[in-house]
Amino acid sequence: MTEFLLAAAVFVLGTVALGLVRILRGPTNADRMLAAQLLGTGGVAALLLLGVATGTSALAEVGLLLALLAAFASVAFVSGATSGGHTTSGGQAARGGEEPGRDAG
Amino acid sequence: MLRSALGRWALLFGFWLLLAGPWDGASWREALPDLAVGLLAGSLATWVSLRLLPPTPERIRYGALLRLASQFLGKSIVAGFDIARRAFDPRLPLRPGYLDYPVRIPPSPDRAAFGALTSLTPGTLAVGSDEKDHLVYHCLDLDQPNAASLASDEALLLRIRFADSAQ
Amino acid sequence: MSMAPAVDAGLALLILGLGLWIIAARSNFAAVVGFMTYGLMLALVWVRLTAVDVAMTEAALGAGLTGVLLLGAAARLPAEAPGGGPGAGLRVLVAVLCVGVAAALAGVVLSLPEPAPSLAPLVAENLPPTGVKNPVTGVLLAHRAIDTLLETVVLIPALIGVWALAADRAWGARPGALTPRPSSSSLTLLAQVLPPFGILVGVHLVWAGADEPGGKFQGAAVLAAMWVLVVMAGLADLPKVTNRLMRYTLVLGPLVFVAIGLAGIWTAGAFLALPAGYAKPLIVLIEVVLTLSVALMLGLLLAGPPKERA
Amino acid sequence: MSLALDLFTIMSVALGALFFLAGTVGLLRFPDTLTRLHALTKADNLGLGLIVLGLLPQVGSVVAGLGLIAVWLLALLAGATVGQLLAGAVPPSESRQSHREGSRP
Amino acid sequence: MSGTTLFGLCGAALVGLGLYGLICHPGVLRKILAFNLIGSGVFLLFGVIAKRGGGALAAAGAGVDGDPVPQALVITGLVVAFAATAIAVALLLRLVELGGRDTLEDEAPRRAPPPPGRRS
Amino acid sequence: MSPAWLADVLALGGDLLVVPLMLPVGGLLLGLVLGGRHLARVALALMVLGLAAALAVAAAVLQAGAPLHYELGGWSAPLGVGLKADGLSAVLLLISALVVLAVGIYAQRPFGVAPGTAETRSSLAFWMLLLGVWAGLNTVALGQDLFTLFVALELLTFSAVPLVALDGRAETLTAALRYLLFALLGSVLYLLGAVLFYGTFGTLDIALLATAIRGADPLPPALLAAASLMTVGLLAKTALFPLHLWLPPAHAGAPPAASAVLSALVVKGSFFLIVRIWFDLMPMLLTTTAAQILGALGVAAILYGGLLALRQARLKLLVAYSTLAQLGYLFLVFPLAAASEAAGSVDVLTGGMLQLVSHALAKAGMFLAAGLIAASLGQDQISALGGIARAMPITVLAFGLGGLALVGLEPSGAYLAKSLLDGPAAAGGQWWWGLAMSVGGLLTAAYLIRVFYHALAGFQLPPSLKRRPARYQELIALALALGALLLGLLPTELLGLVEIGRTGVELGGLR
Repeated sequence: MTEFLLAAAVFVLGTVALGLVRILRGPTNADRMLAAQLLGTGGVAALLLLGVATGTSALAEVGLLLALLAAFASVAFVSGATSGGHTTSGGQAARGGEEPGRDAG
Repeated sequence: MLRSALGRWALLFGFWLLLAGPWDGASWREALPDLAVGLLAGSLATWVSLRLLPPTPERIRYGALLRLASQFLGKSIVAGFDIARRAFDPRLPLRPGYLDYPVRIPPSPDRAAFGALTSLTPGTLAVGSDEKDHLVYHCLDLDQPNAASLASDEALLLRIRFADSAQ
Repeated sequence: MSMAPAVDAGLALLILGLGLWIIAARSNFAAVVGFMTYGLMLALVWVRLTAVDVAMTEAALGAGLTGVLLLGAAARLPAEAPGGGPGAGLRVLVAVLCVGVAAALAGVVLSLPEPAPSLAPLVAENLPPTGVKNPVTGVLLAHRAIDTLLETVVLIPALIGVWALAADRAWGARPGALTPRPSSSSLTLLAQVLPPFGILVGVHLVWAGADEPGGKFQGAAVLAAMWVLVVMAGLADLPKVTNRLMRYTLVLGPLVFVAIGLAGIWTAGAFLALPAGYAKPLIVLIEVVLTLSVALMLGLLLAGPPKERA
Repeated sequence: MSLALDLFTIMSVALGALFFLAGTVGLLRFPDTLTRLHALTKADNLGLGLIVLGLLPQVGSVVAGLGLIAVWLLALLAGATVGQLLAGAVPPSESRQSHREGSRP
Repeated sequence: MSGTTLFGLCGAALVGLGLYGLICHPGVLRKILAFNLIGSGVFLLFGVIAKRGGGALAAAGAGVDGDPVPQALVITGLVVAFAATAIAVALLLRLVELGGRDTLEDEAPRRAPPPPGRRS
Repeated sequence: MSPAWLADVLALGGDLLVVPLMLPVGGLLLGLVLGGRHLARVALALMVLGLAAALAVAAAVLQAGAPLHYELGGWSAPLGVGLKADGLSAVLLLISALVVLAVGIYAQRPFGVAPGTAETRSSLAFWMLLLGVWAGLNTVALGQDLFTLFVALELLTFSAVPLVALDGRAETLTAALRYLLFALLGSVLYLLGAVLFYGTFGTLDIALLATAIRGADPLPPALLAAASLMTVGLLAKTALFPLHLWLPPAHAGAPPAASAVLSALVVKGSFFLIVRIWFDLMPMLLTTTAAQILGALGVAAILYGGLLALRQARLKLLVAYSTLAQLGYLFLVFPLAAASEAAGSVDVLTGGMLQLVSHALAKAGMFLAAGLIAASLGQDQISALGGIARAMPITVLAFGLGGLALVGLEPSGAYLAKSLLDGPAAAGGQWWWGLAMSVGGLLTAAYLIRVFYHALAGFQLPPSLKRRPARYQELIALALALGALLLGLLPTELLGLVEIGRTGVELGGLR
């Protein structure tokens, strides 16, 4: 069973790695942030799998911490994006403009 | 006021018990300090909760709440499958667009909760509120009966608190 | 075939890839988001290294609070990193140097003595007198108490340094880096619902930290995050920098620590020594008061220098 | 009994991992920020839920299991609100316009 | 090679990587990030040393398998690194607010800045 | 001879070391709560107490003739953290207390809070940060554990960097930011070295590590890596020649009281640790080329700093570049100690510490004087100093005496230091180090003469002063400079303080 759980953790980590492409490519900062959020959930899942597989104590606490702080980080992003950064929002609008061309039909 | 304070305290204390797990300990005496700290921490958390989110005078119908919870659990599972289906489909069947939903819940934490919950249901994502009485939704597939689904969810939510306005 | 090496290899690859991205990314923001993810993955590595206490600290401080701090900075700076820097030739030279350093370190890692020298047996032997069961807490608050004390003291000049960046006339105003976002109902909801649970998690980490993984720094980081969340949602104001109560709270923890330490000269024969039999309650007391002070300091460090509101 | 539980774990965890893959694929394939946000709020939370469900029989005590569920609930709460928050941070004018164009049949 | 050694090598590589970024990156924010990268590489090395030195406590039933001294020091180090980052970020933001640039290059750039368009 | 209470104090032994460690820390904690008008007074009172404590520690060390040891928390070394006060520590404690007290008196005016006003930004920040610097220095002086010393270094950095940026102009912010990045790189490299030491020997205690290193055969490769990483890191913090870029703008841009502390003390903190590492931790490595490299860098710093000081148009920048050059002298200690026999190596170290003290006093005085001149004139262009010697004779005298002490004229500490260093240089056949010192002295004289040429010119026509400096401020600067100039008159028994706790025999034995 341990091996299976570890394999599942590897698999989830693999999807996380795949998701990194979205952080690399953007194109908008919101995309990057949501990718990070997604990876956060994946990280929590991998953590729980690893923890149960190796019998680590207090893994739920670490998971709780990660979940709490991932939410907190997104809030910080939204606050920063809408209040402080004149340059950021401008950049976003300009770069987001690349998107419609690839829209689905 | 007192009722909802007690309710929250019970909920938060329950969460503490989850975290601390005092009944895992060897003996009753060892668990005692844990419980005492839990009572204190729970009270502190309740106080903060009451400060941040003052309770409203209406009473909560727990039956409706339970039904709502179970329904959203089911819907969020369906939502997951829905995403998976669309993501794996080579044709990428999406018809995204916006939906202005005339919301009946007055602006309040309840409405925010409605937005959050409906973001977990298949195909809809609350984006913001355009005017006073509209919530803007982003939909994955405009061909789905999104508005109807939202309306039924809303009715369910309204029943928790406003018994009269439910159909 | 065992899966454990695959997990380690995957994590190592992820970490290295993210590190590369943090250095190579063009936009500041992309680098910062990469850093937050990197912190998350590091927390997993710490779990693999069976250092759960560190994993918690990394998740809370390394990824969480540091990430938020940098995110705020990235939002206020031009999106693209400025051009320039050393010329190509110099870059190659630096790269060679850095590869050399890394290679030398790698060589050192491979040549570390076997069996590894360790203080673990000594800690195990000397843990009972402290009364705590978590050896990391024992080391932090008994065996190496001076480091912990100095390190909370270090936060005070750091905070003063941040405050000192205010304009002269803004002195006495509230910290200004966390501007509340106007009227977002979902943010408000999150800031109304999450903090009570966060408080319980924080208190639990501190309380359980004596015997299980956890402790004041982790707990304080969670409490600070919840406080800042409430502030960002506009549900509470930060205290003014001249606020008395805040200042008392800031120094309460270290002051109690120093007082107990000094009392130790008479009661237990040395500065920072804990009298036999009272060690555990004193450690818990120190942890609790330090948590308050450290949480406040971490939150204020995030909140930046005081600023006049328009 | 133990075999059945193990089987349950394997099924549930595997399914959960699959949802993580779905979320990542959605993150990469979906055409714009808002549709990707759907993937964030829905697929990964289900994946985490299933993995938690699958791990329940493997942890020693009831409390540890309840702790895992708490992690999931917290992630669910965070996911729901953060999805909305990030959606609010996407510049409305530009993205909405792109959609109106994009959603023309 | 054991996973622990692997993480040790990883830490060494991170130090090198961060060092390069700290020296070569013109942007201050990126220098701060690079500093954090070096820091985490150092902590990782310390963690590897802690893991190698473990074992005795696990036998004693303390539930932690590793040398707790480096672990405690890493926790201390993480807090100090956070404080350092906070000071650096505050300085940088104040500098930009006062009209300075987000780089420490001398005012006359040695090379012409790259054109604002794309360079991929 | 000594009164009973003094005997009592000395009998405290190791407990005595807690006082200098906790006095500034207590100041930091109380100061934040007090704030406002009281802070300046309370800080000053603490500084007086701190000087007394430093004197007591020095007296105790002298009386015992051996280092004082202390085990914090009652835990002994590999697990716990120890304190030690040997001669070197006592000297650093004393000079820190002295300069901090002088600066504390001087700063009562610029950083006091007028009656009736609430707390101001700069006053709170200045006093707190000054206390922070002092706390860091005292910990550096007493710490015996590599990680505790790391925290002390960070305490020093976090306090010193904001001091640079205290006046809040974009220019000084840039200087502070550059300083911070150098300092952080330095700390993290130092920490990396400490980590490698722990991984190899399983302890962070300096004495235990020294024993382990002495017993190691062959030397493990990690040792070399750790030593070089730590040294490079500390060099970046000390601003030795190729890593000096941050220093001149930072020291010149800070308020005078802050510059004085930065130049006189803060850079010495990291130098002190280099000495600790090389002389206490691994003296056998001193005989390698590493010591020669350090010396060569020192010579480069002497020449480079001196030449750039000559070219500066602003007085404070000139003083800052002069610091660069003077730091170079300190590093000659390493090759000279390596070249000399056991007894000579102790002489060399005494010379080095004397140079450290002399420079600290002289440079603090000069920065304070330069600050008074700049404040009075509204600017500090050297070419516009005409007649200043007539308008502010005491200040210019202080600057001049400080300069003479730097050049190394007869009774000065620098003179004595150079004569202590010259002997081993000649004896070891390494005359070039002595030559470098002489050239450095000439350069120092040259840039000082340039200042005096302008300051004494236009004697008939005193410039209009924007504001007069307070007399006591001028006297403080003068006292510091005089101290540096008369340091050479110290009785030899006091010079012997540095030797306490030295084990010169080992060095010789390993050669």
